Amino acid sequence: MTTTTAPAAETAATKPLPRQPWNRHLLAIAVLTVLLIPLPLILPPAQASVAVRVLIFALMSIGWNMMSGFGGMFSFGHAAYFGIGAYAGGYLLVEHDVSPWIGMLVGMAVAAAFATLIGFLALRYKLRGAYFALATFAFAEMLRLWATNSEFVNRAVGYHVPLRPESSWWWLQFEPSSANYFWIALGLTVIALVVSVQFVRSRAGQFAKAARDDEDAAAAVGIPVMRYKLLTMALSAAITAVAGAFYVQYFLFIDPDLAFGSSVSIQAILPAVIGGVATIWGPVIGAVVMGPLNDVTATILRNPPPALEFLQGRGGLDVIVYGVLLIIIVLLLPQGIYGALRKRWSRR
Amino acid sequence: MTSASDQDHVAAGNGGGVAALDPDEVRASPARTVPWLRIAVIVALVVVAIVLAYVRAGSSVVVVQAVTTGILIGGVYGLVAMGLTLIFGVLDIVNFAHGSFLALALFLTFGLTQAGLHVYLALAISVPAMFLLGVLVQRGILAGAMGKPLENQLLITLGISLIIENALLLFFGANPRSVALSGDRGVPIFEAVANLSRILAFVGALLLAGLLYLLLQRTRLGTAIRAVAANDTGAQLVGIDTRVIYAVTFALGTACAGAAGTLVAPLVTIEPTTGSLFNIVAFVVVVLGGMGNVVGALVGGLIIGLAEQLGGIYLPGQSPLLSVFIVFVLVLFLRPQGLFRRSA
Amino acid sequence: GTTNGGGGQSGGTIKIGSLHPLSGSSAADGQQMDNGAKLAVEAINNAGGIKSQGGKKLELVSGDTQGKPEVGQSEAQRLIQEGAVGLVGTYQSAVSANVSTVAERNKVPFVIDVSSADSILAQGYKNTFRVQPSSTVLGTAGAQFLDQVAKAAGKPVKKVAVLHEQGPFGTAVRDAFKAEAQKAGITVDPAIAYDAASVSDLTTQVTQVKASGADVLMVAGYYRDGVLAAKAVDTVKPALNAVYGVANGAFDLPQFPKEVGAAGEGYFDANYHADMTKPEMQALAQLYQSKYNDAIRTGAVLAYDSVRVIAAALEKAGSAEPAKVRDAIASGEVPTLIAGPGTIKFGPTGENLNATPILMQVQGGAPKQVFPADKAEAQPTYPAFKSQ
Amino acid sequence: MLKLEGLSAGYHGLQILHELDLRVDEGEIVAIVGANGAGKTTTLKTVSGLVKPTAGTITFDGKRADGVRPSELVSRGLLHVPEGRALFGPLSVEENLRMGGWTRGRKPLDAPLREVFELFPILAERRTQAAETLSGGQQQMLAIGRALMAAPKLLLLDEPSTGLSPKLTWTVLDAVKAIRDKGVSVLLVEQNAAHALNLADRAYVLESGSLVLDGPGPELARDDRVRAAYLGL
Amino acid sequence: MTLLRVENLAKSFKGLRAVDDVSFEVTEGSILGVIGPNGAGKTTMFNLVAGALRPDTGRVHLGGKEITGHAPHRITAAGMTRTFQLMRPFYSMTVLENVTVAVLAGGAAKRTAREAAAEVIARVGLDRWRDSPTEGLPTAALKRLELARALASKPRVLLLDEVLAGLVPAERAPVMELLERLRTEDGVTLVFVEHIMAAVMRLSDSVLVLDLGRVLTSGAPEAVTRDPRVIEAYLGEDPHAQA
Ligand SMILES: Nc1ncnc2c1ncn2[C@@H]1O[C@H](COP(=O)(O)OP(=O)(O)OP(=O)(O)O)[C@@H](O)[C@H]1O
Ligand SMILES: Nc1ncnc2c1ncn2[C@@H]1O[C@H](COP(=O)(O)OP(=O)(O)OP(=O)(O)O)[C@@H](O)[C@H]1O
Ligand SMILES: CC(C)C[C@H](N)C(=O)O
Ligand SMILES: [Mg+2]
Ligand SMILES: [Mg+2]
Repeated sequence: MTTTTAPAAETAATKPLPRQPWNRHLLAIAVLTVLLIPLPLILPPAQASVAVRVLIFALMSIGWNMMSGFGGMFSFGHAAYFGIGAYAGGYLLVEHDVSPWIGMLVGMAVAAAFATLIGFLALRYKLRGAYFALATFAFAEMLRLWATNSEFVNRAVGYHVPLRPESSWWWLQFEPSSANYFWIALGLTVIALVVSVQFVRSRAGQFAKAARDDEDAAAAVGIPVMRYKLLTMALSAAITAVAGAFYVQYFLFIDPDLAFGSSVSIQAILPAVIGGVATIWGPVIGAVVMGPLNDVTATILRNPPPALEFLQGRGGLDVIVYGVLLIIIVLLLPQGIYGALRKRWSRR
Repeated sequence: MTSASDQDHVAAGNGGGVAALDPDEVRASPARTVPWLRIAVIVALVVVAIVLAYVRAGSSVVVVQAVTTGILIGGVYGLVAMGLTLIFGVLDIVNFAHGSFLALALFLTFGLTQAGLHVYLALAISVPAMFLLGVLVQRGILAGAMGKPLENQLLITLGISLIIENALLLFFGANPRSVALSGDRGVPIFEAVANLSRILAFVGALLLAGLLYLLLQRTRLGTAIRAVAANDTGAQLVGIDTRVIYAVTFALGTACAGAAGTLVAPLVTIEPTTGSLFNIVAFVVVVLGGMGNVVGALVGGLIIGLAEQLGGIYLPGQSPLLSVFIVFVLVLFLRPQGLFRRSA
Repeated sequence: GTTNGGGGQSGGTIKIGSLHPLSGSSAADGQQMDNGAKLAVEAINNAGGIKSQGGKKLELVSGDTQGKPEVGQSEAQRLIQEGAVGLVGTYQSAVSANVSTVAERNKVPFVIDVSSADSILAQGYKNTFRVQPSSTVLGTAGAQFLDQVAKAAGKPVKKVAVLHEQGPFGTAVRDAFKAEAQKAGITVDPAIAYDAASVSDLTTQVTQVKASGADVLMVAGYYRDGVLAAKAVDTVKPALNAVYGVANGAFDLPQFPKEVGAAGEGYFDANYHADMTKPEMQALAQLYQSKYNDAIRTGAVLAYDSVRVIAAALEKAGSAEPAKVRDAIASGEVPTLIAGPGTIKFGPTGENLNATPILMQVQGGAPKQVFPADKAEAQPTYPAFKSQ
Repeated sequence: MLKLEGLSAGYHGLQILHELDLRVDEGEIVAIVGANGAGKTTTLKTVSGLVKPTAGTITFDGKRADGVRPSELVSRGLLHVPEGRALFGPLSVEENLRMGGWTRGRKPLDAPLREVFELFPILAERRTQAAETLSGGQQQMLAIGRALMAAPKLLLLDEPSTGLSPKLTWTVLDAVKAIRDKGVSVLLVEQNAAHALNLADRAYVLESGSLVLDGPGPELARDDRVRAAYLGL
Repeated sequence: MTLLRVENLAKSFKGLRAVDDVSFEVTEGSILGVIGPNGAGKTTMFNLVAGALRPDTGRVHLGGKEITGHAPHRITAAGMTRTFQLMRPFYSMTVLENVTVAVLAGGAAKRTAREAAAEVIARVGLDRWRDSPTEGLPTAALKRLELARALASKPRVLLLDEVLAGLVPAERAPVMELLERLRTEDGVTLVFVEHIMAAVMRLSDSVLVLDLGRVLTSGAPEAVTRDPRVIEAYLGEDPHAQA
C-alpha cells in the first residue's frame, strides 16, 4: 500500500509536526547536573547525607515509574529488585570479595531476569490491576522470607560491608562525609533519568505506552505486547537494583527486611506518586520533597513552639504530622507535583 | 463532574454490546449461581493437602491440631478481610488503614472492658462507633479521592493508618494491654484443643459473613451497594445517591473492622501496631477470595489459615508465611480473578 | 576525621545521643529506655556534672528510630551532627547494626544498651560497645542454668524443644543454646522457628512440642509472641517440666503474669536483668515508678548504665573529644545495676566482659530472681508446674 | 415538562454547550439531531445531572433541576438511558429491572415488571441471565426497560439504535412510540436523523453546541439544509 | 486470487456456539460485507481471524500461509489488521502519536515514522485533530482514528468492525469514499461488519450473512437482501427503506 502517494483532497497545507520534548528534557538534566555538582561542598554533612538518601529514593522510584507509570503495570513489589541489587552487591563483596561495581551489574542482571520471570508468569496468567500488584508483592515477600531462612545469604543476619582502611573508588568506599557518595549517586540517578528519557522516546517505550493504554489495540497494530512489557519490567527492575546496590555500599549493611520489606516497596512508589506518575521528573521531584520530610517533621517537633511544649519527646507525633502532610499532598495534587505543573503549563 | 465523565468511559466500555467484552474473560453466564464445582475442587485440594501433611508429619495429633488451628485462625483472617473486601469491591480502594481501624477497635474494647463491660457486649458499642468513624473518614478524606488511581488511594490510607497508630501511641502509651475473657479455656476438638475465645471468634466470623451476605443479597441497601459496585453511573441513573452508598459501604467496612477488633481482643496483645499484623494476610485473603466477595473472603481466610499451619509441616525451617504466598500465587495463576467473582 | 570538629561543646553542655524506637511496634521498650537514659543524665547532673571538665552538665538528645534501620541511621547521623559525643541505643539488632557503622565512620563511640546479635561486634569496629550480653552468651548461659537447676532438683533434663523467632536474635540464641545443651548431654529437638512480626497463633507449634515428648520447652522471642506461646501452652497442655525463656522479651516482665494470668506461673527466663537486690537499683525503680507511673524494665536500666558508661569516660578523659571518650570507654570500668559478676568492662571487640544473664522465674504472679544463688530473691521451683 | 434556558456546560473548563433554549412538552417525542461531537450527549448528561451546567437554568416539571444530583432527578421522574447503557453487568436481567424501580421504594414491582416484559418479551425469556452476556440489542432493551421501571415522566434516550440490526432498530423505535403513547415524554438523540425526525413530534438541530433550527420533525426532515447536512442526501 | 481463506471456524463460550463452522474466501482486492443479527458472532469471528481469540477448530489462511492461532501482532505483521467495534485509542496519546506507534510497529524507521503517520492522518481526513489528545474526541474522529491506525501498518487485508456505526449519515459518505479509494488506489482487501445496509449495498462485492454463529447465506448483495431468511432474521419486515 502506498501512503506516500497523492495526499488526499481534504488536506490543506500540511502543518508542521509538533516539537517533541525529549531534547529539552535531556538539556534540563544536563543543566541540573551541573548545578548540583557543587552541592555537597556547600551543604553541611548531615544535609549532604539527606541529599544522598534523596538520590537513592529517586533512583528506586525512577525504576518503579518505568514499569508502573509508563508501562502501566502497577508494582507493589519493587522491594524484590531493590533487594536483589542490594544482596547481589553485599553477597559478592562479603563472600567473594568482588567489587561493588561488578556486584551492581550482577544485581541489575539478576533483578532483570527475576522481573522477566515474574512478568512472564503474571502476564501469561493475565493478572491485572490489584491482582497483578498483589502478585508482585507476594514475590517480594517470598524473597524476604526465603532470605530470612536461607543459609546461602546469611539468614536474617544479612551482610555488613567490611570497612576498608582507605578510600577507594574500586571498592566504592570513602570517608562518610565524602562528596564522592553524592557524586556517584548523582551520576547513577542522571544515567537513570537519561535512560528513562531515551526509553520513553524509543520504539520500545512507545510500544510499552501503547500496550498500557490498550493491550488488544496494541497487539492489533502489530506490537508484540508481551515482549515489550517484559522489556519494560526488566529495565525497571535493573534501575531499582542499582539503587539497592548503592544503598548497601552507602549504609554498609543489609538484611532481609531492609532489602525486601514491604516498606521498601512503598518507598519506591511514594516519590513517583507525589511527584507525578508516568512523568520523567515526577520521581525526582517526589524524592526531593518526601526524602527530607521525615527529618523535617522530626526536627520541628523536637523543638516545638512553647504552646505545644507538652508534646515534646512524645513518640509518634512527628509520624502523625508526616501522615497528615502525605494525605494533604495526595488529595490536593492527585497527579503529583510535576503532573500539576505540567497541566498548568499546557493550559497556557 | 469529572468522575461522571471518567465513568462514562468505563460505562461505554462494558455496556456497548458484547463485542466490548474482553474476549478472554471467563464468565459465569447466569447471574447468582453457587459455584459448586469450584467449591468441590477446593475442598478436594484441601483434603489432599491434609493427607500429604499427615504423610509428612507422621503424627496425627500435630496434623489435626494444625487443621483445627488453621481453620480457626483462618476464620479470624476472613473476619478481618471481610470489611476490606467490601471496601475494595465497591470503592476500589486498597485500604491500608484497615488494620489501624482494627487497632482502634481493640483499644476501644479494652477501654469498655476496663469500664466493666463484658467483651462480647462491647460489640454493641464498638461496631456502631467504628461505623460512625467510617462515615467521617470517607466523607472527610476519601470522598475527595474517589476515582483516582490505585496508588493515590494507597498512599492516602497509608497516611490515615500512620495517624491512627501514632495517635493511639500518643494517647495510650506504648505498654501492651490485654483483655481477658473469664472462663476462657481449652476446648478439645478430636485430638486437638482450641481456646474458647478462638472458637467464639470463629463463630463470630461465620455469623458476620452470613449477616453481610444477607445484607448484600437480600436487603434494599445491599442491592444498592451491589449496583454501585457493578456500575456507578448506572446506579445514579436509577436514583441511587452514590455518595451515600460510598460512605455507608466504607463505614460497613470499618464496622467490620470494629467487630473483628472486639472479637479478637481476647486473643491478642493490644498495641497500636497490632492491627497492621493482619494487613498483609488480609490483603492476600481479599485477592484470593475475589475482590468484593464477602463469602470469598471467608473461604480465602480458611485457605490461608490452613496454608500457614500446614506450611509449617511441609517446609520446616521456613516461615509459614512462605507457604501462604506460594499458595496465593498458585491460586492466582489458576484463577486470575480470585477464587470467586466480585459481588453478585 | 570527625565530622564535628568541636566535639559537642555547644552551649556549655555535653550532648549524648539516645536512639530508641519511640514509635512503632517496639515503642513500649523504646520509651522505657529513653526514660532510663534521661534519668541517668539527671542523676549525673544532680551529682555535679562532669567534674573533670569543670562540672559541665550533660544534655540528652533523643532520636526516634521507629524501629527501622534506615531511620535509625539517619537519626544517628543527625544526633552526631548536633554534637553528640556518644550514642546509646537502640534495642533492635538490625538498627544497631546500621548505627554502629555510622558511629564507626564518624568515630563517635556508640554504646549498645540492648541488641543481642553477635554480628554487630564481629565487624572489628573500634567505636561500638555493648553492655548487654550477646545472643551467644545468653544462649550458652541459658543452657547451663537449665542444666544446673534441673540437676539440683534431681530431675535432669533429657530433651528440650525450642521455639524461637526466626530473626538473628532468636536464631543465634538457639544455636548457642543447642551447642551448650548438647555438651551437657541434653537432646535439643525439635527447633521450631516462627516470624515474630506476623505470627498470630502458636498452638500447632506447641502441639508439635507436645508430640515430640520433650520435657522442657525453650522459648526465645519478643513480648507479643512470648504471650502467644504461653497461651498456646496453656491450651495444649504439653507434659513439660518447665517453660524456659532465654532472653525472652516477655517472661521476665511484670506485665507478663498480668496478661496471661495463672498460666504464666512458674515460667523461667534466663535473661540479663536489673539486680533488684541492690539498694541503688531499688531506688531507681522507685524513682521511675513515681516519675513515669510505670514499672521499670531492664531495658531502661541498661540504657541508664550505658549513659553512665559514657559519663564515666567523659570524666576520665577530661575531654569531650569523641576519640578520647572512645579510648576512655575502652579502658574504663563502670559499676552496673544489672545483675552480674561485676562491673562493666569491655573486651577487645567491645563486648562487656561481665555481661551475663541470671535466671528469673514467675512466682506468685511476679518475676523473681532465682539463680545463681548469690543473685536469688527466691528458690527456683523445678519442675515448674505442680501438676506434673 | 422540561425547559432549558440559556444552558451552557462543558468538561474541565472547556465549554461545549452554548446557551441552549429547548423545551419538551407533555406527551411529546422531541429529537435532537446534529453532527458527531455537536454536543447531543452532553446536553442529555447536563439535563440528567451527570454534568454540571456552567450557566443557565433547567426546569423540570415546574421545579428547578440544574445543579441537582441525578438520583434526585430520578425520583422526580426524569430518567436517562445513556450512551453505553450503564447496565449492572454481573446482575441478572430481572435484578437490573428491579434496580430500576429503586425510587419506588419498597412497593412491589411486579406490575411494572410485567409491563416491561410485555414491551420487550425477549427480556422475560432472559430474566435470569447476567446483563453483560446479552447481545447488544437486548442490552439496549434492558436499559430502556430499566428506566421504565421508575415510572418516568420524561425519558432521555441517547442513540438507542446504534449498532442494532435493522430489525431490532425498528423494534426499539416502535417501543419508543409505545412509551410515548403511555404518556411519557421523550427527549431522543439519534444518529440516524431520518429515523429520529420521522418519529419525533418536534426536533432541534444542534451544531457545535448551539441550537440552530427547530420545528416539527417531519417538516425538518424536508428542510434542504437538514437533508444535506444530516441525512446525507 | 484468494487472499484470505477461512475454513470451518468454530468457537464456543461455555457451551454457547458463538461461531459455528464458518467458512468463506475473499479474493484479493475485493470487499466482503458481513451482516447478521446482534449476537450472531460477527465480532467473535473477527477475533478468531485476527488472532485475538484461538479457534476451537478450523483454519485461517492468509495469502497461502496458515495463520490459525497466531498471536495478533504476528497476523498484523503478516498483512492483516483489524479495527475495533468500540473505539480503542491509546488514550494517553495524541492522534499523531497513536498513528506513529502503529507506523513504528509496522517496522518503519523512527526518523520518518512521524511524517508517515501525518500522511495517513491527512489521508483519512483527520488533519484537523492531528495534534489533539484522544480524550474527548468526537465519535467520528475516533472512528477515523481506528481506520488510520489500522492503515498505518499497511495491511493487505483490513477487517473493519462497524466503522460506520455512530456516525450521522452525512459523515458516512466520506468514510465510504475513503474505503473505496483504499481498494481502488491501494488494492487493500476489505472485510467489514456493518449494520447500515446502505453501506453494505454500496460497498460490498459480496455479502456473508451470519446467524446464530452459522453462515445463513452468502452471495451478491442484492440477492442476499432479497433472501426471505435474511429478511426474517435480520432486516425485518419494515417497509421503510434503510437510510
Ligand atoms: N469526557 C469528556 N471530556 C472532554 N471533552 C469531552 C468529553 N466528552 C465529550 N467531550 C467533548 O464534547 C464534545 C461534544 O461531545 P458529545 O459526546 O456531547 O457529542 P455528541 O453530539 O453526543 O456526539 P456523538 O455523535 O459522537 O455521540 C465533543 O466534541 C468532545 O470533544
Ligand atoms: N467472551 C465471551 N464469553 C461468553 N460469551 C461471549 C463472549 N464473547 C461473545 N460471546 C457471545 O457470543 C455471541 C456472539 O457475539 P459477537 O460479539 O460475536 O456478536 P456480533 O455478531 O458481533 O453482535 P453485534 O452486532 O451486537 O456486535 C453472543 O451471544 C455473545 O453473548
Ligand atoms: C530481646 C532482646 C534481647 C533482643 C533484641 N531486641 C534484639 O533484637 O537483638
Ligand atoms: Mg453522543
Ligand atoms: Mg460485534
